[in-house]
Amino acid sequence: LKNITHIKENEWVLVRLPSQGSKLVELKKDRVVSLGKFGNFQVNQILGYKFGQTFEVMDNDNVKPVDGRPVFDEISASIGGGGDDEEEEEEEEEIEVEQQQQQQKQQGKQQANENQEIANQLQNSADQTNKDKADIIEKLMKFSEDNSNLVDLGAKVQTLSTLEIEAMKKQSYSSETGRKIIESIINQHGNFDKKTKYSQAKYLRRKREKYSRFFIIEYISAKELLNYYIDNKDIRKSLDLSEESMAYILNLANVRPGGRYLIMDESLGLLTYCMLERMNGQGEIVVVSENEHVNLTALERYSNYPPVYINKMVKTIDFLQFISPIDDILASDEACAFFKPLPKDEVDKLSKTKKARYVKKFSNYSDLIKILKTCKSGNFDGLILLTTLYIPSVLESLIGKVGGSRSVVIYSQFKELLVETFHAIANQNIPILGASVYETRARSYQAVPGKIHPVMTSRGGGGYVMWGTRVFQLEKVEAVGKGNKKKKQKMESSP
Amino acid sequence: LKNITHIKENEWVLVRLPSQGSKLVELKKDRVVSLGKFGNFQVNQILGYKFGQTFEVMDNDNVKPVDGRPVFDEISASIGGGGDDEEEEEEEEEIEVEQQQQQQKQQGKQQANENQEIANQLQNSADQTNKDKADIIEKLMKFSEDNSNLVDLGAKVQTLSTLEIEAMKKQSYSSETGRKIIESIINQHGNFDKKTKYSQAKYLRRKREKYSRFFIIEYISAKELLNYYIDNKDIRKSLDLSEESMAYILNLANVRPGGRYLIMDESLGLLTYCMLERMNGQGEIVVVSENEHVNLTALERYSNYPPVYINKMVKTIDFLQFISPIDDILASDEACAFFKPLPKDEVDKLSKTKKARYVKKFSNYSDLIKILKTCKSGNFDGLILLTTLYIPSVLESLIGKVGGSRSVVIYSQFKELLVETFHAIANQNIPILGASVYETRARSYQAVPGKIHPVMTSRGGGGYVMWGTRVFQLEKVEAVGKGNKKKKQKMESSP
Amino acid sequence: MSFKNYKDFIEEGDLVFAWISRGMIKPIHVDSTQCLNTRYGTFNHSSMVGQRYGSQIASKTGYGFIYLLHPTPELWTVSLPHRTQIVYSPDSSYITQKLNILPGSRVIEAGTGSGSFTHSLSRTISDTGKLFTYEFHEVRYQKALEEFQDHGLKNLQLTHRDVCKNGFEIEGEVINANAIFLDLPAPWSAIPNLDKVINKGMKTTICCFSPCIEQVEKTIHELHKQNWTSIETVEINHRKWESHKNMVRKLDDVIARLKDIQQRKREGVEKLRKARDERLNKRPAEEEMENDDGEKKVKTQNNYKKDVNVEKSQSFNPFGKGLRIKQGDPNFEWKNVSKDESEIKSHTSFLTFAFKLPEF
Amino acid sequence: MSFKNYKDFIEEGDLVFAWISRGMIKPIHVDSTQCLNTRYGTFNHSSMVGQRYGSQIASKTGYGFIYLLHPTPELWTVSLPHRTQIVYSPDSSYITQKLNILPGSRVIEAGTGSGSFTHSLSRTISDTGKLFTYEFHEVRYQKALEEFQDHGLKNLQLTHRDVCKNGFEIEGEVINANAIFLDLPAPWSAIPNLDKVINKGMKTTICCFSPCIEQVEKTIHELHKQNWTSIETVEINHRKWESHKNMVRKLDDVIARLKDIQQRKREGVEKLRKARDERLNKRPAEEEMENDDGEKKVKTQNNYKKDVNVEKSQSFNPFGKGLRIKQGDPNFEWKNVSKDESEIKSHTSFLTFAFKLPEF
Repeated sequence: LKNITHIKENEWVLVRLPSQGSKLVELKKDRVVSLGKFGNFQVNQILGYKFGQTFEVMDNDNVKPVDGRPVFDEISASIGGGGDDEEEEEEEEEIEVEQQQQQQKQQGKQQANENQEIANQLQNSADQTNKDKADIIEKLMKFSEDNSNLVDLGAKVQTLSTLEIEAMKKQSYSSETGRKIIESIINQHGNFDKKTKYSQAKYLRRKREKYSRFFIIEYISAKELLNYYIDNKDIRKSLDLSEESMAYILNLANVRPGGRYLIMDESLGLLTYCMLERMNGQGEIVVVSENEHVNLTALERYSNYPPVYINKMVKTIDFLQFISPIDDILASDEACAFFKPLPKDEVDKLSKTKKARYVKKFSNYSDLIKILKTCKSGNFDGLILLTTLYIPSVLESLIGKVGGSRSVVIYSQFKELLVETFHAIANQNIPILGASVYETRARSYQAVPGKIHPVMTSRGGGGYVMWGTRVFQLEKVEAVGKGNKKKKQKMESSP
Repeated sequence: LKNITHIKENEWVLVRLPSQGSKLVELKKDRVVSLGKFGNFQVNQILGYKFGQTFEVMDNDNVKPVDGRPVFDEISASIGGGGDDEEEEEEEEEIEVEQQQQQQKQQGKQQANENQEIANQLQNSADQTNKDKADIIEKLMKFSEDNSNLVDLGAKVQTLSTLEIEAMKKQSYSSETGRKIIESIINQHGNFDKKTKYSQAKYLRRKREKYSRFFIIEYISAKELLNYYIDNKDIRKSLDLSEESMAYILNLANVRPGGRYLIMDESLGLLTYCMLERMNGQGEIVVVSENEHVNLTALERYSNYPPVYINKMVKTIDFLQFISPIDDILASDEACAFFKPLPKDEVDKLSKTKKARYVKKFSNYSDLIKILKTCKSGNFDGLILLTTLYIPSVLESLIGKVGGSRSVVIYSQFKELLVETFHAIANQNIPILGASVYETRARSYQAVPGKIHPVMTSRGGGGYVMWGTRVFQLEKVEAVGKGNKKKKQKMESSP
Repeated sequence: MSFKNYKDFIEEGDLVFAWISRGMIKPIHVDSTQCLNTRYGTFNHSSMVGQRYGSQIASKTGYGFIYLLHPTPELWTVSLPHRTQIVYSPDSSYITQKLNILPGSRVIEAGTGSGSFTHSLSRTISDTGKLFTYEFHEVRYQKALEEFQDHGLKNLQLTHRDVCKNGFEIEGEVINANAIFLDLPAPWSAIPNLDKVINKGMKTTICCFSPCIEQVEKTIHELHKQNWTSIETVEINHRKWESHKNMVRKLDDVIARLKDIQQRKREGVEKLRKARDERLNKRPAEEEMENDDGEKKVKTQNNYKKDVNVEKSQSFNPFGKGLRIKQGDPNFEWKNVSKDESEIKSHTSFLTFAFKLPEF
Repeated sequence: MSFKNYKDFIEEGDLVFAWISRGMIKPIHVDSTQCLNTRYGTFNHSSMVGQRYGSQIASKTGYGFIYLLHPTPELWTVSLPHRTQIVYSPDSSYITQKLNILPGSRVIEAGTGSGSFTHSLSRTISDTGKLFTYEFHEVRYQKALEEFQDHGLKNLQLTHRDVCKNGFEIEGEVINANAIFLDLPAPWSAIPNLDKVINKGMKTTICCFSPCIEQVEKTIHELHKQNWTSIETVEINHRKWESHKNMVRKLDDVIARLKDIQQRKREGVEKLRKARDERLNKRPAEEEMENDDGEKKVKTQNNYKKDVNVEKSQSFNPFGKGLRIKQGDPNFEWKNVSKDESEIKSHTSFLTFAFKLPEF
């Protein structure tokens, strides 16, 4: 479809930061992009490189492309490499750090404010003497060789060294700032947890990630955009949909080039974007919605698909249009209510302005008729529901438009609503076969040899998926007599 | 309470078999116990040994105590010991075996019948020649050094060698039978999966477990009995309750010596048995039930607690008795309806038979009164519900009898029913604070160094636990005015 | 062919998935001379021709029913006999997503195994992509070769090869893979062979699929050594839920039932008392005897119980005790509940992902 | 003391758990000179004395409320600040069950850590049992020592010791343990020291608690070497669910709403048309101009939209869009649903169990 190997201007890209966070950025030519504490860069300097390229921020918003694997990763790997010799080391430290982090996370803004206050104090008071520094060092020294004397001071230490780092940042903004800061941390904490090599490395990695001035430019694939939304936006707006649930939906629904899919997408267009990638410009997606206008913000804003492409592949329609006879819609719809197609010779007679107006109206009008005809003829290659509407009522209305033996895939944030749907299918005889509810969750591991374990905390939620097949039930089954009726009931209850 | 270190006559014990199955057996003196294909043993020969002792079945139902760790375990450990050198070996074999097993399990009876047929054929046809054996060996040889030539013949091989083993069993029943069978398997399959050492070991362990004639005698603790029921009985009868859910319930409900607990137990008495162990003869358990007679079969039959002990600790009462005024019950209850306590001098005047009859009736009568008074006075130290009744209606009736700040722990097979209960607590203002629903599941690993992974299949279900605290809500809260009402609503909705 | 695009009507020679019951799907080739035998009856293939895909059809006797489904990679995976090496949909879908496999992708798969993932990959990469799949096990290779031809999977090339020893190169082909899936006992020994066949012009992604944690450890070491980055290990936890209805049994009914039993008992006791009084009036001596005679007493009790049993059928029975109640019977109140499988797949494999950056 | 038996009324000096909100429980010692400050207001300790345990009390201003709870090991675990080494109830309860820890058990725990499991064990073994708990970290040891005294845990002995180096023996004590819990960075180095302190007359059970799989591996090797049998490794997967209500939004209402919007629009368009017609009649030239002028056109549309907005407040609004609806508002239909935590504890540690047989 399009060349996605090189960084191009006027496109949105994902900037991956050393903090493991990321940012969406539009590459307007000649502009400077700010990465906050990681510095700024000039857009022109990154154009033409391949996606996946690592850059280092230098002075004056200049960047330097970096060869080889990303610098953040190198550090994590170096820990991995040393894992084997550390048999005797203490594990406790690690857990302490993780739990402190958790605590900090929970304390959230409160602590952030406190830190800010301390920082302000430090900056404002001009008579800040070296005595304070000595205090800091003394406190750090308490983390001496034997961690059986370790005082639970972790958070305080971090706070204090942050202050120092802020000061250093002020001192110099050379391209080497990040590196210097990290070296300085290493030197200053030389005595800190001598025995807990692993903790030390982990601590340094965090610091390094935080203060190094590297970034990576990635193409915003549907997958990347989904993860960006999960990590950075209010996931309730995308119905709490996890990457693994999305992946499962796409495969179960047999999404592929040339397919025609009927969907509801309340994930801000993330589902539609994922489907478009899998369809590669062939086939069509009809998005039915409870509103006149479907919210596909994520797709429309960040996907780099031009509007004309999206309009070709994605047709939107509201439920009223979907269920009404075509004539009713044409009579009532805003776009067509006052429009009557004219014979060609009459069109030719129109003035230039009037003709342009007519052509536009005609285009809207014929688009709408096309969508309506598509919907009325039905035989879609799959039904995917990602909606907060009451599913049984939606299913009843849409199932008739789905082709035989095609997949019906329904996502919900809540298992209870899918269970309810199952019973509705059985009770209301909705022709869907074998509907079961599935939950699929990816569990991450700390992939450090010698220290492998599932991560201690992870995101909850992620949703549930119901999968069934659209079928045609025999009408005559009902009338085969008592013995058969029993069998028939059995079959009815088995889906 | 009792000496549980040594094997004693007239008690029920758990016999752990090499197949990893187990059996409940009552040790009647002078009897012979049959362990099916693992042989028989004389009860007298195992009495007096310590629980946990391994025995080997010899000729003529004799047993020999075996020193050291159980023989089955030795095998599994030997695999573990060799795990590290097996870097280059193929993993596939293992998965194949596991999947075949699964398949066999699913094919269930069907295959068992087929096997039986083959076995019959083999036994019935007298002209069974050595040609068949040659066939077998040839087929086995296909499992040659390089498993890239491995044909999916696993099941067949197993079938065939089983036949041979049956033949060997017929030949000799010496004490060495098991060992000989296994040696024979090793010899015969010498060429089988040369490269897949691990699979070989695993295969042999299975065979060895199957044909070795060892067993272990274990004390039937509540834990063992629970697991026995889970593995061997219809788990629906104990509401699908897993060991981990049971453990969680016992701790959350703060079960300990001296506590007084109000419970519903529809787990055949498994809950009550677990609680009794934790209470060590102090305190009491009142079991409320929907029926006149509570089914505590598991406890009463296998626990080795004498009835008098159980009767002292466990009081049973039906819901009608529980909710009715004492006088109504005494007037209507079968045990008391026609009973009037007599003054002592009148009792003395009774004939011997009449007096005995009177004493028994009086005892029943005073027992009932005691239970009723216990229930009426309430202030129980915990409420545990393990019931199929509609929980909100039960809660409303029982919560008033629970002491302040005591735990309320409710088990259900279905999360949906606990969610329903949560909403009932909020809507009907049932005084329970902080009720949440928990799911706790133990995930087993194959604990073989070099081959560690979570087991491929495990039991589903296990249930859900709701935990909250009985509180006393302020009555006046309702009347503090508009601003406060809002706050109050917030507090109400927060539990 | 049938796997590639949906068609609406069944024709002679089509591959059809006969849905016999939950968990039992049988792939058949429609051949009008044949019939399908199931526990629900016999179905002539000839009766399938001309039916719409998705149709329910009746057996020859009219008593049993099956559905005729269109092949899809996901149904194929479900229908596979439990052969070796099946990568199930929860894993395969996640791997596809994480490796960013899309139409046009060039993918390496080793080993092919049961071919279940191969079907899924072939669908996703579509005609514009290409899949190179390798199997070193001769029998599995032959089986897969047949199946792929049979199913019309044309965008792939199956090679009989030990990729650990002999690498991935194929004569006359520039593989240029941008996504790699290794389901091998020792993926670390195949990883060094990848550099020759990956597309160096773009980000390349890899997934290694290993059941044991020790394999993961070795894989991570090797990936790092071979300059793969952003190494991540996950496992997919998957559960399947079936929906049920659970009877609502309220306390009011429990109490009403207990009262009913009491009432019946009292009536029974009254009857017994009357009977006793009558007997007492007639034969007081015998009565005394009876009390000392355990066996007779038991007998009396049994008689009494029998009475109760007789009356049970007319007793108040709010929950249909002893009767066969169908889930959802409208005479009772029900709550919707869900239940997972009695045996769950608690582990498949660990998935270790990494990527390799394009050349600078 | 307060942890041991339930009491009903709060007295001066009691340890009380102030339940401030979900997930926020604060242990306090009742001291009538003190008060408790929370985000829900200030509570005088003096107002707590004489209250029943479990009571809800109002703040000084009467606006906020808290509950006064009785200490239990489980609430203590929940109330613990996120210090190091907390063994949470799902793990601790399972370990207790698997190790068959009961009243009278003699138990070894190393290390003590936060003391959360210590409280739970102390409760379960009761007065007839004894717990030997070891902590090598000086600060944690001191903290635990204070806490256990404060909480009246008398059936245990806390020792400041590195059990890996210096073993478990205690002068003047026959430990005779029958259950052992090792929560140490390197349990394998402590295992050989156990033989001297276990009860050889009965089956002894052990649990080693390690976060990393490599620790499990070493532990299994050492357990086997030291003649422990029936080695099993498990992990506890735990999830917590909160209950919610989800609004039922049926299609009928959706369609009614869309019709309503259409109707309003049509009326709006009619108005516009009338206005336009009036304008056309008056100023036809200007109208033409307007069509070429993008900006003016937009303005017209904005005006039109504004009209619609004005009318929105009276429009058909079946789901309370734009309004603040409380979950469960009786004006709407709801379904009961459940939701797990937004952040879950996805791993604590692996638990490796084994037992040692009594001497022959």
